[in-house]
Amino acid sequence: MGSSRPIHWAPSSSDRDRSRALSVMGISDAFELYRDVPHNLILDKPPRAGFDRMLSEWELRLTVEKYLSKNTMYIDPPPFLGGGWCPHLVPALVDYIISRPEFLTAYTPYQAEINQGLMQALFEYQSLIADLVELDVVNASMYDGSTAVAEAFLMALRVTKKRKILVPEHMHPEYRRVVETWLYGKNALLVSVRYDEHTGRVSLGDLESKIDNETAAVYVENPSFLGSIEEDVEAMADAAHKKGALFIVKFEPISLGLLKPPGRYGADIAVAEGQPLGLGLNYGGPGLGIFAVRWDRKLVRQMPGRIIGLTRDAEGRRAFAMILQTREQHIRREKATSNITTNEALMAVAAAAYLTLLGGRGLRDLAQSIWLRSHYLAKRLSEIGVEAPVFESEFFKEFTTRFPKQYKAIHVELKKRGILGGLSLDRYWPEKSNECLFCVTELHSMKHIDKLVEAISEVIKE
Amino acid sequence: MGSSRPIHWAPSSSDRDRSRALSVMGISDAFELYRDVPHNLILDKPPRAGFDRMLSEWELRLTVEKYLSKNTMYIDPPPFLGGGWCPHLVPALVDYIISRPEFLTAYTPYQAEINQGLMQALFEYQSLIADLVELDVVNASMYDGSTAVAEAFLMALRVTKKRKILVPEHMHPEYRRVVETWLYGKNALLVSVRYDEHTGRVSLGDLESKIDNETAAVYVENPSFLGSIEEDVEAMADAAHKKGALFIVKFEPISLGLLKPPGRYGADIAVAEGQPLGLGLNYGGPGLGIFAVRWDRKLVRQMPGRIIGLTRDAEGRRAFAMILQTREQHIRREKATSNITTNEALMAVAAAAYLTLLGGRGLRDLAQSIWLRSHYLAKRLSEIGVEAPVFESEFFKEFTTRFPKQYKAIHVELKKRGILGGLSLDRYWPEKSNECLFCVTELHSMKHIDKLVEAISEVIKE
Amino acid sequence: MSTSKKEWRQARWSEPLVYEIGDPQKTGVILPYLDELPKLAERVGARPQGKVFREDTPDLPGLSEVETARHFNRLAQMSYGVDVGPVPLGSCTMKYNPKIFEEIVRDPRIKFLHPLQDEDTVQGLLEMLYLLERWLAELTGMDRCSLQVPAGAAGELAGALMIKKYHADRGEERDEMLVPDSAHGTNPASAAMAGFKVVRIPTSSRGTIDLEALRSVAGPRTAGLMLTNPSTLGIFEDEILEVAKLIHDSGGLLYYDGANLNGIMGIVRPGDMGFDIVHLNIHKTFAAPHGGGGPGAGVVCAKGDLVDYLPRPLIERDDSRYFWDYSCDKCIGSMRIFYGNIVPLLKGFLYIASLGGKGLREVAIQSVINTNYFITLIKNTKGYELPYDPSKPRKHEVVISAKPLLNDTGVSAGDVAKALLDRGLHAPTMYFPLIVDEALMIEFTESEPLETIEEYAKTLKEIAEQAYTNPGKIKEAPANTSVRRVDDVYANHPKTVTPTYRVYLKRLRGEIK
Amino acid sequence: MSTSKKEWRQARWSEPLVYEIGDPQKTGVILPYLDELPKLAERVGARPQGKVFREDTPDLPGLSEVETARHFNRLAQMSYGVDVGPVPLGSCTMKYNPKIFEEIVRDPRIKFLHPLQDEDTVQGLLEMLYLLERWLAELTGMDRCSLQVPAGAAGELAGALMIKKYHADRGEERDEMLVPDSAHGTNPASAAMAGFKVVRIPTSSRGTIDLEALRSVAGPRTAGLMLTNPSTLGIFEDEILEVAKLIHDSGGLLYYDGANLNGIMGIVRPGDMGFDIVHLNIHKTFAAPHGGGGPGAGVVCAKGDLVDYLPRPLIERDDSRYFWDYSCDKCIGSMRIFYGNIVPLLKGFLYIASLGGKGLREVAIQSVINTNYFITLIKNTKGYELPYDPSKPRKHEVVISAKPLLNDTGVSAGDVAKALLDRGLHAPTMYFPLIVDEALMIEFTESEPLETIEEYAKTLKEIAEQAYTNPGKIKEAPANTSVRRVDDVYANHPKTVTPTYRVYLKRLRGEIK
Ligand SMILES: Cc1ncc(COP(=O)(O)O)c(C=O)c1O
Ligand SMILES: Cc1ncc(COP(=O)(O)O)c(C=O)c1O
Repeated sequence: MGSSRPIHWAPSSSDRDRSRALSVMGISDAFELYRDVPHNLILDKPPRAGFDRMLSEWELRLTVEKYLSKNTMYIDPPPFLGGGWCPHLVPALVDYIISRPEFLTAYTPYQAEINQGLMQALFEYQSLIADLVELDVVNASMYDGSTAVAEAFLMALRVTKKRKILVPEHMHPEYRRVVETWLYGKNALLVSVRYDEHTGRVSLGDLESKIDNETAAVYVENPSFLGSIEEDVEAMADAAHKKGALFIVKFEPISLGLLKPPGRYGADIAVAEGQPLGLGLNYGGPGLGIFAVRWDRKLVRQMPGRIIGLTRDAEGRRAFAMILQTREQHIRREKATSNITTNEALMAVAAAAYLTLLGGRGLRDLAQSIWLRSHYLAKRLSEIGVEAPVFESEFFKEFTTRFPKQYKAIHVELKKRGILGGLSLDRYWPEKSNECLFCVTELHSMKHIDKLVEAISEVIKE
Repeated sequence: MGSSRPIHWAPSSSDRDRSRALSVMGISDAFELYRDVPHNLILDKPPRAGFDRMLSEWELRLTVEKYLSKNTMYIDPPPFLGGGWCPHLVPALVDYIISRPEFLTAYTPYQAEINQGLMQALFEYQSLIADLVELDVVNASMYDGSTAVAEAFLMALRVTKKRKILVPEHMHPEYRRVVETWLYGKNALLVSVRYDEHTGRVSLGDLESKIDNETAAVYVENPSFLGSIEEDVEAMADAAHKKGALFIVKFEPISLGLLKPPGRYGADIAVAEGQPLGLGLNYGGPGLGIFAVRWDRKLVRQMPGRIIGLTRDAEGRRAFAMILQTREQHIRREKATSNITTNEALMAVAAAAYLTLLGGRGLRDLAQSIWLRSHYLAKRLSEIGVEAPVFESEFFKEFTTRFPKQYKAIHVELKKRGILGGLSLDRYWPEKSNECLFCVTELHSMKHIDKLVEAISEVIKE
Repeated sequence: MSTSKKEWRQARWSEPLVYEIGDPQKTGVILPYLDELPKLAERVGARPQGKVFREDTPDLPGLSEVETARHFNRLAQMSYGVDVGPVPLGSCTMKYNPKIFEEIVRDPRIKFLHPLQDEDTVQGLLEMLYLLERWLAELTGMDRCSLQVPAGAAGELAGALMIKKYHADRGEERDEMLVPDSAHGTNPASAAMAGFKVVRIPTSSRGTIDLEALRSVAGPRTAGLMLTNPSTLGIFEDEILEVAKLIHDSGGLLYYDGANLNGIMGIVRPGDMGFDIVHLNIHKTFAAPHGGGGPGAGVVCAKGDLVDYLPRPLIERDDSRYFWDYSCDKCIGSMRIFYGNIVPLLKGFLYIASLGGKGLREVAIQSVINTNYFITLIKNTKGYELPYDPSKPRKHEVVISAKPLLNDTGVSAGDVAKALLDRGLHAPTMYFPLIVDEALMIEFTESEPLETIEEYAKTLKEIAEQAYTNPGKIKEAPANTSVRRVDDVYANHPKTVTPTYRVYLKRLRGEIK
Repeated sequence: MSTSKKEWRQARWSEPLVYEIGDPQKTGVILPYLDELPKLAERVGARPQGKVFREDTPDLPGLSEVETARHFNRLAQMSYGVDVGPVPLGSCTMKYNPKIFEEIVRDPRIKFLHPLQDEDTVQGLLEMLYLLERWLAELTGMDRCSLQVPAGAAGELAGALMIKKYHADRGEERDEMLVPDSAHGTNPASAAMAGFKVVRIPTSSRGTIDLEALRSVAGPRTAGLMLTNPSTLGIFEDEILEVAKLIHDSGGLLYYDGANLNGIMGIVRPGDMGFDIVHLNIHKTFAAPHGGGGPGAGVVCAKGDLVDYLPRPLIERDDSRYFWDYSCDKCIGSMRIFYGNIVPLLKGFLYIASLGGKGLREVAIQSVINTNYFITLIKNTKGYELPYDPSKPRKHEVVISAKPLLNDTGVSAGDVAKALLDRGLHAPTMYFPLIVDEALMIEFTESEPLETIEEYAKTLKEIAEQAYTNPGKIKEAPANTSVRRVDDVYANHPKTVTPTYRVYLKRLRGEIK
């Protein structure tokens, strides 16, 4: 045991330091510190993990290079893949800010006085999101959009003490799966509300027919998974509130540059995936679960997650503190509003930096740019005879497209041309095998879009 | 002029801010601020620079990607190219440290009180180098190894008020060219000293025969450009000192893990290229000119460059300050010891961090690893019948190899096999077209070396 | 000239909120391809319309790039992480985060991969994840792992749901989850979220789970036991095999909270102890940084029949390729979208790749040496005591009590924490586990050098000494941090609680009372 | 609850020197392929031998990775750059350094290129350098540029040598270099290094070069004139065409110190003004960061016959490829090895690529607006005055004088500087140019927002007010920086001057007096 030089990142593991420490402790072998561990449990040799030896930085770099070279990165053009996770701008400054060692290597700021900067950044995140959605209370993050929805549902069950939740039948299928998982332990009931085949919007009639006094919440995605922007949101909110149910809206953060914020049309809880706010793709993680709630004691007391608040120090200076901790697991244990502790704080800082860089007008410009580009693609596709969008309704960055033949085959052809096309909808609905979901963002130039359209027009002619 | 949104990194160039500023100034057009510029000098349109439009971050990234994809990077195996600039380990921590914004975006610390951290880092650099070379005074950096040599020569001329400098005939050819350029304005004379054809070492006899009372300095490279480690350095120092000349040694910093430091064998000035100390390749720049001098009033007063010293603040705390500034151009103008101001401070910080990470024993281990690997390559080459090394003398990481045929043709074949071979010596000496300089470092594994040797043995058989 | 006493003070910037310096018309980013907009507008023809579109611009303050950089840099200087000094928060495993990992995961061939892109285009990434999964299974003694869970608590929830579904599938009604009183708060919270009744198990005077008490509650309603070993006291459960047998015999399952693996990693495996399900925290044991609270990454692993219940997808390979296996016969579903927190997961991959099995074992040993070295230095210090059998070696961490100090001087564990901050050292975890009065829970991990541990012990000693001579001074700490002691009452009082700037303004305007 | 007066104090760590915490046996890096060493030793057989090999280990303190990270992070917190606040050092052009550039130049396809690798393997890099050279030639109105010079001063030396060789090649003996008294110290220093006698030209009361004085010295010994336009006073030399004619008529050449280009870039070109040789500072005008003193990057450009004299190699292209042209018929040689400081040069490339010609022009205009906006705010502030024709607009920078303040209150420009530090703002350049008493030379560049300029002007005003009421307080500044006023006398006194720790120890041991 031990070696003449210390191992990586364990500075006192050298022979010299080890024996110094052991002699101070008055023992001769570090294994004496395991004397209380049943002998038969101790492995007789180290586990088979890693590459059977230690790798230096350089060796690690070369090793990883071998794996990375097997990945194909699409940047020019960027992927047209939708599914609630699209390529977006990550300003270099955002990465720079979240690389600051004082943020990156900090723990949850349990010691307020020494972590005021981090706390101010998180307070600013909460504040910016609050103004974005126009709801007063925001927590310091959930894991991602899907768990934010699950937590919102759990919260609705707690607040209303009812068990039924209405969800769109075309709810994001991966979100639905997550929500079902999280609700498994609770005796909850998810009821699907139909969508209008023409508009792709939630059918208000069906919703009203299904809502009842057992309903804890009405949940809507705006835009929907298939791309449609909902119109009757106020009516839905009314319908929910009339029955004592909460109205939960999942939004797309950048879209609020153009769309009314959920707080304006009656949302009690608004949730979102924060990935578009400067987080990057990263093969799907980390994300950022945005979670905002109306200012209402009853609601706030049932919120999950950490919240940073404004306060003062002993000399009257402005200061920040973790607030309402009596909701949390480390105090309330089995009665906590959630089990979450490690969250996505650094991603919240990234989102705060991103929103600060954009400003309100920048966000509006960005939303407009995305709206125009996605509509440009739809228009060009319909010009070559492809059904795009499938639904007669407004859309923002993602939209459903229907082809004369199986989309998967088209996708393969596009890939041969260096293009990562849309998301084949048969991933979730086998009957939708001719359809895909495209996502177009500010990163797609007209040339990129033209290139996609030309490739498609070639491929469908074949 | 102006635009509704600000341009990149000029936050107040938006229409709104511009007109606010102009109205405070009481003018209506920013061009009034150029009213004193002769009209006929003002360009009627913007110059043709860049890509005729502004590029966003994303567009810049895609643009650069096109250029970068045309470069071939050799990492596995790394280049075997010598020439005084070899691939070496750049610990990630070193890059991280010099990315700290407080260091990266600081100016020369003219305001000591607000830049103590930067100054301490530079003081530590000076101190570490001083202990490495065993000379007492080190400046905060020269541009690179070659200009450090040039400045050393200029300093020798000032100190001795003589004009002749002895240099090895096989002095690094690029260094020689630089030195000749810098000395052009001074009436100096470079005299070449022959090297022994067997050992590749400077001929002590020839040196002694050429040194005279007009000699300002004797300069030696250890190891030499062709790889030989000098043995008779003490004798050279004596010879120089006897004639009142300075003894100037160019060393390789990592080699001092194994070799005696220049301060121990009589060097008055020791210079080096600091690139091996964690700076990376970067296609040749930035480098780090290391410059160390013996503790001698007369010498120190003639030193070029910035020096940070230890002092105290008004309350007696330890503090750092720029010292001996009366040598420098901003005070002494045409009587300054050098014109240098912007130097390579951040690279000095990198070198300090690198040396701190290694420690004395780490440096010795590193030097040993390099010594073994370069000797392994030489041995394997001689096993396949290649003359390696050409000289009968000790070498460290670079050594000269002679092939039975033109090296250039071999090089091309190696490149086809994904190997960047040695430096063809006909770049500098047409008659040495069968020879090349290999460099082997800690980054070359036995497998890398074996791969090179196998490729060479294939190629020379062809 | 250059001797000076050790002084510390944190930067203080009284940095305004972005609201106080920003402006919705300001922006720090140039959007891509803005010059195309007029042409696009022309080609598209239409404009956004409908009643859900807004006319106004969002009221969000913007700043230029330079102002944004400065704002956050100044905030950073008022923060503190492992890269600034030791953060020996017990239970949190605040290791040093190697810089090489940060550099590698910034590669665009990771950053720019879409989660839904075709598997044949991400084989390299999948291979790394596959290896990671294999290694973690080996380290825990489990058969398979799911990389999905974004943190430890989510792993616990997954585990609790797996236990629930396992029993349900077998038609058994088991609604009680046993949780020791020393457990981390996430354990009971997770069990409750999964719909279990939480049954609290006391800790024996030996600092281990009370086997008798356990025996008295284990039975037909027992769904399982959630346990961490070593416990949050840093004490190894030496009767773990008996515990496992007892629970299994009663028909329950064993869940392992892996947050405390660091001291035994590569030496003892939860699987060998009898655990059926395990979660690990990549951001603790495997050196991914905490990021001021997250993102972390978890994994949840299972053995035998329980593998079927793991959240999907699992990483798989066949002869020619790596792929995500979504097949789910009995599985609980998915804990989040996609596959997991890839970036921290990859840091875990890099950590294990760097160290190998042997290195990981050395890490464990060193972390235990560090804990016990500290105990040796601090023990017999007036004011502190080591509750529960002091003769037992601790593992990854140790919990000391400042109860004597409180009794003697009125200085509490919380005050000691603030006094540490005042000396440039981060405080330990306070008041946890709940079974120790005035608890200070200290975990150095293997990454603190002996010198830091010595300094920390010395400082704790000095603080205790000061408490005996001048307790008032400590009650006033901290003075050297960017603000002085923060007012928690004001922060939480219904009349003043202010979670966002929006609420702050409403309060100013009298719209909220 | 949340109003608080603006407070600032810098972090203070009293961080030990690495010597006081390190140890030669400690190390923070694992060397590559260490496990091969025994095998290598066996295969090689021999050991290093000879009298120049040492037996001992270098006496250099080592630290672990975590300790090294903390050490430098703490030092960083005690430093100050543009990313922390404004650094309006006149003549230094301290712009914001865009983060995207830093990210891009870290690409391994730049970092890992060897300077001597075959040109066909670096065509992409060469293409970028080629474009950069073309753009800079266009911006300066020159024909060709050499990217070789590592900084501005090296560009000046190159220029001076070119002038020297040019005259020598024509058999002319011209040994006088004319340099205005307002010039940067590097100008006369460079001229002297090239072997010239420096002839000082006074500044007229208009703040421009004294044409009469110039006329009186220009003649057959005149090798050239080194000039920056706008001058270091920020004033445009409006008689530049007359100046150029005068020098050219006398047979001399004109050298342009490009450090002050920022305010006229894209609007007026040195080439059109009559300059023959120009240097530019990529780290000033083109936004490469200063790095605490360097590395910077320079270029030196020339027109007409002078192109032949530029240091080699030059970047060239033919039909199929880019390459380095070493051909040197009359050239002065090389200013350094290889091709230049590639990393900062590429940042210059990225800067120009981002902005384009139109954007660069806007940068210039904005920098001039910022200067004159500041002048408007500060003028009529008691204590300061604007020397030389106040009616003239300044360009990239302005020099004000604190002479009235000194006379009235005893508070000097240097004291004002320290008082600025005390308020969290970096001081301007002090006591330069030498022709202005109590000079404060202020350059905001285009990257400071109006708000920062307003704060700066307001703070200068407050300092002046305090000087009139309580000058002693200002003489004591700074108190809020990590140390108080630094003792320069002690630092430089022969009995105490200490350039390295080695000397410090020798002093302690009495080996040096
Ligand atoms: C013992 C223990 N269990 C569980 C957790 C929860 O893990 P996470 O924070 O990753 O959700 C933690 C840490 O917070 C812990 O210390
Ligand atoms: C006017 C002027 N000329 C020349 C220089 C020298 O440039 P560098 O510092 O790049 O050597 C500077 C800056 O220091 C300067 O301000």
